[in-house]
Amino acid sequence: MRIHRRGALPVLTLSLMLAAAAALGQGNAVDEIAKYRAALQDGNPAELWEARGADLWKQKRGPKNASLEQCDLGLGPAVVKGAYAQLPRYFSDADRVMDLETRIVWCMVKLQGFSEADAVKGPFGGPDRKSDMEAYVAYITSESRGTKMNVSLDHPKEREAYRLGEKMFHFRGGTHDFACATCHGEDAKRIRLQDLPNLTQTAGAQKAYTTWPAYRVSQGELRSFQWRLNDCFRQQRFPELIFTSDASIALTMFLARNANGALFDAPAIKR
Amino acid sequence: MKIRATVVGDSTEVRVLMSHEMETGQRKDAQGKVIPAWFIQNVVVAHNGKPVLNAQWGTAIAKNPFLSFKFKGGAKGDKIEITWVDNRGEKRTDETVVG
Amino acid sequence: MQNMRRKVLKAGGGMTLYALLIAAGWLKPGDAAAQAWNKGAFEAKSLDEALKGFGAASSAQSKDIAFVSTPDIAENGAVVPIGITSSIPRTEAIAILVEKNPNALAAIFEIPPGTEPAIGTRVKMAQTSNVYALVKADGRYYVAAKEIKVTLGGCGG
Amino acid sequence: MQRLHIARIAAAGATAAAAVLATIFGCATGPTDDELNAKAAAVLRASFKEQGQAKLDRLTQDDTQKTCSQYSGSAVPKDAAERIEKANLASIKWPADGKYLGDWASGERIAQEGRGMQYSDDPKGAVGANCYACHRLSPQELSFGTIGPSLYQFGKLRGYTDEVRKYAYGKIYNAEAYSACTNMPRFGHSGILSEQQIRDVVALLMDPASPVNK
Repeated sequence: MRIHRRGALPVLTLSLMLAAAAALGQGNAVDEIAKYRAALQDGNPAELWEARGADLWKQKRGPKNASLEQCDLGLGPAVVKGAYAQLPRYFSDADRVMDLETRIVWCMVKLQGFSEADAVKGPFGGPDRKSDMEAYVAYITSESRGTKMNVSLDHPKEREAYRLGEKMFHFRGGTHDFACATCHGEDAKRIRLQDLPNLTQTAGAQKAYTTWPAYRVSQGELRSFQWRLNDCFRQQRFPELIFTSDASIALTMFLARNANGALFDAPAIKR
Repeated sequence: MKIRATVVGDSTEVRVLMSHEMETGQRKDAQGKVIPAWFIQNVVVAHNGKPVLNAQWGTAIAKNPFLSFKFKGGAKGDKIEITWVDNRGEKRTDETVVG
Repeated sequence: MQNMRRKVLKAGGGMTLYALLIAAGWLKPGDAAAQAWNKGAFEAKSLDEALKGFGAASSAQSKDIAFVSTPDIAENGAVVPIGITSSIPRTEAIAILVEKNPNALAAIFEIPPGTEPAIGTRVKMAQTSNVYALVKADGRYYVAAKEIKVTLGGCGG
Repeated sequence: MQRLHIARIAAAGATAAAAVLATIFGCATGPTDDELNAKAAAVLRASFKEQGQAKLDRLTQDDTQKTCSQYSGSAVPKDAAERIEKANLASIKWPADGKYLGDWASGERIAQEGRGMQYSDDPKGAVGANCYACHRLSPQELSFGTIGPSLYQFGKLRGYTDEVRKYAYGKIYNAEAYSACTNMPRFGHSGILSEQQIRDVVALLMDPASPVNK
């Protein structure tokens, strides 16, 4: 069986769609794909990551043989519930704005004694390796399901991150002159058959941001928001976005804040 | 495994997610080498020790498999035990109680 | 692979489903089948071979088998939800076959008395294909089919 | 909180609005728009690492990219638009033999191909234009995007003239020459497609035998 890998736009698509065209108009195709997505909601393998992450969170690990349970995700030590809905945020102990992954790395260093280099290793899972980070992310984010997005811009560094993130969102570069805004700056656009959320508007940002992380059926992996940004830039023909880099945090701040007011509803399941 | 068993009317609904690669044996890695098949072949679901479903799977079951079905009877607190065996002979059993 | 696909296509397109199923078999019954895996049927390269692997005598199309929560189009062939229910009395087993997969047989579910003849799972589909639900009930065989179209989109990921 | 909420709305709006805000409040609101642009570019540069064929120079903007980033989400001022279009038009390398039409079937393959120039792509592998990601072309292909306009019956509607062929070639070579700050990549200018590949895509649009014109 051929399972298509990322990057390949298979020629197969044409013949398949030719077959589909015979029986269905495009409107029907879109309706049917909506049914497909609905059918997937019934059992989301992201739960497997959530369960693994919850176990890992409590495990004593690292040079200090400590668990991450005392990690302060912004609502105080050991508070996990609802924490993700207020991230990214300014942390005074680090004197900087952090997103979830950056904060987990911080806690792995401070509480468990890992080196920073070890803590950022293997951020994304693949065919032969499971990512502990994605398991942590699945668990922590699942504890904000149903919580209203409430990202603050009270601190000057939070405001700066937001405004830098907005600038980066519109930054055109690479061989193709693409910016995030190229695909995500207008309403009701599609790439191939995929709907593109307009991330500059509240409704689009809310719908998109509250459904990441997600189990991607095309990859059989749970994907974090850091991964989402990383892979968007790959397709933008940019170099590789560094995990937990300042740009990744600023962009996350821009998008998370734009989603304020919506109920967080992830980990989700997507194509 | 992530198992959910709930009483619905006079039946018990069982929904389970399993963590498994379900490699088809048809794919190639980056170096062009065929990735060997690795998949769950048998699944047995037991309710208080009595089999309520017995499945044989091929390579076409999707990665991180999902299974749902219902059986008559069952009550809160009953034990549901699920075992899978894959083509490498690896075996995993998890259990839960009906909620 | 290409060759094999053509062969499958020919078998699927050239013969009626009923003819395909004539002389096609079902898995060997055996109550101690807990760990049995029907190698012949699962490794068969085509639909008719897979059906022969079962060793059934005959089967008939049935309106009493339904696909539920099964979309007409799959956005991604790597995960295609399939739900099958049978209202045929004394249903003993349900099998799922995907005609154009390299190995047509995807799964066999044995249904002991007391278990409802209704299962849900997810299969991989290599391409747009007919999917067959094969039911064994009271020693006889019944079948229903549904075409599921497989699309790919976006940037190819 | 209310005050900050208002500030957020302003920041989330067009870049021009942010610039106005910065002007009104001056230093009180922090960096100016130019300072913010410069800082964003610097932070970006420090936040990426080269991978495969994608080196860090891809983050170095030319005037077109820089200007279009500045006006992204708002209208481009007329003088800036004219400057961009003029410079990009001058950069177009026209085929020496004056022939714009290649093989439409090859053009269809290029239009379908999504790979090329990503760090995950084999640098020696196929490079396509992925036209269907954004445009409707051949009616048989239902999986098309809508970021760009439909190009179905492109030649049939405009006429199979040398002038339209030349326009199609130039537009694919460097779309910024015709429409400043378009979303469309500059396929020839940026070295994504070869001269022959562009001709083949022109044929997909302009050959009367192409499915696009059926």
